[in-house]
Amino acid sequence: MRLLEYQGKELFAKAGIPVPPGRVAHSVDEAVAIMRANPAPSVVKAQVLIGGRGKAGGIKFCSDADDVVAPARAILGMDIKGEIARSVLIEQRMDIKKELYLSITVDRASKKPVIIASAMGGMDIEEVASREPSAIAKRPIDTAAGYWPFVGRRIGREAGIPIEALAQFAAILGKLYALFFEVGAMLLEINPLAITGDGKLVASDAKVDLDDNALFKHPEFTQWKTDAESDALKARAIKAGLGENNYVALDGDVGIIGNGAGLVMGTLDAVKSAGGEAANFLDIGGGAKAEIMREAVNIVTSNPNVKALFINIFGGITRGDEVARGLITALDGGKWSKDKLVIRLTGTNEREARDILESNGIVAVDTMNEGAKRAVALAKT
Amino acid sequence: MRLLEYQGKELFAKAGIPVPPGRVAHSVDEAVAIMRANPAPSVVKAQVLIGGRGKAGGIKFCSDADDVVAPARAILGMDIKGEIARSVLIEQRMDIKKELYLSITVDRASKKPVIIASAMGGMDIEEVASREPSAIAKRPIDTAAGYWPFVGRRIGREAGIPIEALAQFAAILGKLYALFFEVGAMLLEINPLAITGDGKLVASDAKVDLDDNALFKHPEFTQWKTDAESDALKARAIKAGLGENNYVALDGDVGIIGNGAGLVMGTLDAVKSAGGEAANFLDIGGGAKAEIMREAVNIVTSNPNVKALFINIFGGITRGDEVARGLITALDGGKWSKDKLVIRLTGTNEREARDILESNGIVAVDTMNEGAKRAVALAKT
Amino acid sequence: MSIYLDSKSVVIVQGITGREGLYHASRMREYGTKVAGGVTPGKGGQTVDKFPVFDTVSEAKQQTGADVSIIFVPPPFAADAILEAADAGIALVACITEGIPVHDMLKAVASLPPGARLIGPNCPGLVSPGEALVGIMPGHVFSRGDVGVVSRSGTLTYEIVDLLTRAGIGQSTCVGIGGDPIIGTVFVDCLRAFEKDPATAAVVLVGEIGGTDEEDAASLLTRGEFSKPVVAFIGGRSAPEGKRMGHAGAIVSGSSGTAQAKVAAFERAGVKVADSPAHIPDLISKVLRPAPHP
Amino acid sequence: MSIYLDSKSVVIVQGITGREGLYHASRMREYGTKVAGGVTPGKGGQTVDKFPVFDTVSEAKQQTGADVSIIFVPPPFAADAILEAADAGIALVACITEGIPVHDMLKAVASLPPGARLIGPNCPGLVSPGEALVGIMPGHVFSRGDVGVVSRSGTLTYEIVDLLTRAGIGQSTCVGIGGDPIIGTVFVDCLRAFEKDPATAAVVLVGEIGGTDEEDAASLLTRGEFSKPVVAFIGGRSAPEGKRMGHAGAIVSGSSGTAQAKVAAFERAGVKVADSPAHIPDLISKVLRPAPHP
Repeated sequence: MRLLEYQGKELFAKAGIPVPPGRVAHSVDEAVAIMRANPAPSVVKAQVLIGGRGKAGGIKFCSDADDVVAPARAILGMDIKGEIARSVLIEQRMDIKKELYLSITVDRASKKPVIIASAMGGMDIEEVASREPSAIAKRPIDTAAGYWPFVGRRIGREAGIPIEALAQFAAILGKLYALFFEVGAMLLEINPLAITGDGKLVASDAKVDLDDNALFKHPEFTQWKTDAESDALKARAIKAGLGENNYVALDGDVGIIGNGAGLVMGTLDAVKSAGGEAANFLDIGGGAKAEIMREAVNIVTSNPNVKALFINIFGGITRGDEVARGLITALDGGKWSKDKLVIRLTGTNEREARDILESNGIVAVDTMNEGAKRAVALAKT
Repeated sequence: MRLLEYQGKELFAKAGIPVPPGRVAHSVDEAVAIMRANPAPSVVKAQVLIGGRGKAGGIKFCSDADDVVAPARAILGMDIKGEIARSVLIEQRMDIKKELYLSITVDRASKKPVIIASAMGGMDIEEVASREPSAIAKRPIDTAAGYWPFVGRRIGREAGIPIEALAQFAAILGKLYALFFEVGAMLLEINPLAITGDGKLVASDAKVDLDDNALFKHPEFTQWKTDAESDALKARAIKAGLGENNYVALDGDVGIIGNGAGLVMGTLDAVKSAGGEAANFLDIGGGAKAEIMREAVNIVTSNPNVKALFINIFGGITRGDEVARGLITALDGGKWSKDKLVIRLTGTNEREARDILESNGIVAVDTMNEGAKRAVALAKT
Repeated sequence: MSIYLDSKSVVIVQGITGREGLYHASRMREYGTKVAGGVTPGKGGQTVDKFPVFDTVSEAKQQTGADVSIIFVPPPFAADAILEAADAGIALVACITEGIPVHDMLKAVASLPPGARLIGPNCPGLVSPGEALVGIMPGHVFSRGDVGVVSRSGTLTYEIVDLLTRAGIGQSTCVGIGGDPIIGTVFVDCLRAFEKDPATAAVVLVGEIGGTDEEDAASLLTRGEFSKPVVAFIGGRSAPEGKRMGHAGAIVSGSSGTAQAKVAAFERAGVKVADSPAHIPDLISKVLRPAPHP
Repeated sequence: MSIYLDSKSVVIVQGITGREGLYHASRMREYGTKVAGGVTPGKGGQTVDKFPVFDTVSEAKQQTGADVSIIFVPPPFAADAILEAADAGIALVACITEGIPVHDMLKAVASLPPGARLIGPNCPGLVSPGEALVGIMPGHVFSRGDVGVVSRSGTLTYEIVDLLTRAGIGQSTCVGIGGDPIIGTVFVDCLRAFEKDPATAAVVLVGEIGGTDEEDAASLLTRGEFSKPVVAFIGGRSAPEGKRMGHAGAIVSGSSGTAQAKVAAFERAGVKVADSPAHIPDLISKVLRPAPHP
């Protein structure tokens, strides 16, 4: 679960990491009230999860309550690369002398948290990494030893952080480290970590990615769930008993249902190879019953972009007859027609499944690639 | 810093460890109010740090507000092995079916925290250890790995904790472990950890020893300092810039001042060998100035039990002339007479020191053993 | 022959009194695996479907001589179960559970004793066809042979194995290493084991987007530390940036973890990369029985 | 010869810009110790009393070749300073600071890399007379010779060393291991080092109440792992239960840590235990130059 900037900054502030004074507004009226209460030169920032909001016009400036109306009106509701800005963060402008970079992330290769720091902040860290790799300090953390300030000072020195900012840098890193473990984060990133005119370090932005699997330990974050995650179909899949990652929304017009993430990914690739694009996908998991299959069809086809539905099942633990029965029930009661459907189904109880399908006028295709081609053709008609 | 039972239980409760419902009273009126608010069969327990309060009459029972007057009056102000009970904990009586033992302590030999558990609770664990060592499970904790419930289940099995209580036991141990690190404890002990009639585990007593050196991380505990620690002279030593352990009150009649803990301990032993007992001691530390020495004399002699003062200084970094000057200032302005004083002083600037002392009519003795003998004789006159 | 698991392996099931645990315990026994019993704290002494139940792994190990454990306990308790097994001296631990917090796994992996091998979590387990199956894989698709299979996926692996079996290509051992970001055994570990296994002649490697596990495997090959032919398939070539594609670990972050980078790394290492699972049997036949030079 | 420290040791002072740090840096240099400079984060580039100051230990080590560090930083930062030194590859770290939280030391000791030796904390340091002094000990009381001294105390040690020196008995190395509950180097470590040191003929061990460090040393002797004569003194025989006698670690808890138990353990191991520091020179003379059999 990714957090919006203002949510991440709220976490930072609680953890003792300095952030600029600011408040979130969901409407122009709220924005005006905020500026009236605190009329100071401010920045109005679109709260979206996608990067590049600045270039898209999602960051504007204002100095008083009258002045905030136009930027707030322009940004609220703005579509930034497909994501709607539902709120703006109104923050006091800071006098920034230098921009640093600091993050902690889960490093899969070393199986450890890794700290990344650079004195070249404010731009994409991957860009810095490719342009000037020596400007980046990277150090995996031995979770057994935990964080010690000397580690922060050493990383800071390696990253070229100015000496006079080193103690503050090490202290902020210590707090970021504690927060990382406290919330079970996948990523905590401060970019830029600003050095202000009076030599203070302040988190000018906040990027927080939490582990969905750990949210049960943090019921306090569920309040942010709706704000950060507005996909009703995903919520429905979770309600049906499926996992956080089982339903994924995409941009094309072919709906996909499969069993197992790897198989579904392979199916997506096959659709792409056949010249199509998936609209979404749903992994029904292992050993799914007819009821789950019925709901899966309803969820995937609720996406108005879906023009064709491709079901690809390899029956291991999952029984083909259960899948077939669930599909028929969904077609019977629902709005989806078998004419906009391609199914490929093999493995356990394939014979019984084919019988059920054929008695309902559906003929399954034999291979994944064949199914993908037909589904793409169907979506184009 | 040792906590009183009610303070320890307050920590336990905050950490999620079950404790019986109870409240502390500092007067009979408070005790009556507590019982009036909650008239139930209760136990009235003297809040002292010393063990063996039960045998000393410090634990009594009552069932309502009238009934609490006599026990509260009897216990409040009671002298239990030299410690005055200034408060009582009034707790609901529990239906106890079985008593377990559980503790976490800093193990010096392994340099790790160690968990000790036993199904034979309610008695002194050292007694269990000598009578039935197999009834005790002891396991050092790898701080790197941290606590995992399986460790608790395994220790519980080894200690003979009943199977049906094992999950609760492992959960309580997990909370105790977290608390241990959170507060920087030297010892957390639950003895007994009671199994009630309805199968619940409850901490029936609480023994908490916090690390004095870590109290700066926990300003919240200073509120308890006065209650648990009522030694004004120790407070004065700390105010003079000395450490937590520099002043120690004892039971005899010879006051001792020295430089360095080991030398002071050796001096105490020499006094004991000479047939005397120390009243208290104060370690002035390394490199003390005249001002500290002056205050040291005033602190040690403020104890009314002190009949003779023995000062034993080995001048390494500490300069003998500073010590002599401080002593003379203290004698000049204060109430202590040079006739009740023995000083042995050797090492750095010994010559200058002896000159200062002799010009004030004081002759230093040559060895520690000789000084100890004289001081003991002086105390007996 | 095989890696990690063979016909002598004795297996216990952690979480055997749960629905999933008991179902798969029975299926593994049907396959021929020596399933000696299971563990559920507080239920020691019971018997479920003729499997004895123990309170702790250490008791189960003592009484059954088990050297392998498979874990079906719910996510909040799974990391604890992994470490309990390792601490008790179990040499091979396969964790099926999906949805374990990543930080639980960071701690568990850091605390694993040197002698313990963890497969997974969020994995289908492993099978040495004809010898033993430890996992949730459908036993009937496997056949004995000399191709090792290692995969981050479940059903896609069954599909590929099914294609191999139908093409008459049997398997030595198939390992599903799991789809989570932090897993115990990675491609490189399996390749090292396959290198030492005389019964394995070639390997099918099924990767997917996210992380650098495939790139690490490719550099093992580039360094000449793996000498047998490898055929690879990478899932998720059409995945957009920033979306977890079903597996928690299958995510492209910025420009890292892309299928393109993985395919390129393998191709540089001389590995044939299949465009579609359907092409794998053909590619593996070619590397196993290369066409004679004309 | 000596243990841990000799005339080639190059020393840096962590916390050199503090009052204590600078005072003792100068005293150590006066004694003849090679003090190459010091470390205070944020003050790199300065010079104090001709000592160069560095921002990090790793820079100080690189530029001076130091292999020993002595720590004078305040308690809240001392464990961090210990680990910084060890992490930078310093082989011998003596921590003088008193009052470090015990949990800080639990963590620091658990995180020390294998190659690093920590003396203390809450210790007076160590001295190899005539070669080098790293600590706060008064250099003039020591004299070169063949008796090793290891002690949990500071001033009591100076007193004992002074008595030895006056009796014409010189020392190989004197180590103050410190008075805290959790310390880096214990009696057993020092005995093992003295055993290997050809220049050490006998050892004076100064223990005190609390813990089982003395008992552990006694069992090393009982097991025959230390072959040289030992004379011991135990402070705190008159200490009541439950009071910290000046040192945080000097406490009798229940029936454990008593002086009586320690004296008994040493006597069982054949060690002469002195009743008073004054008797030590006499006892050590006897073990070094035993009276001929009549």
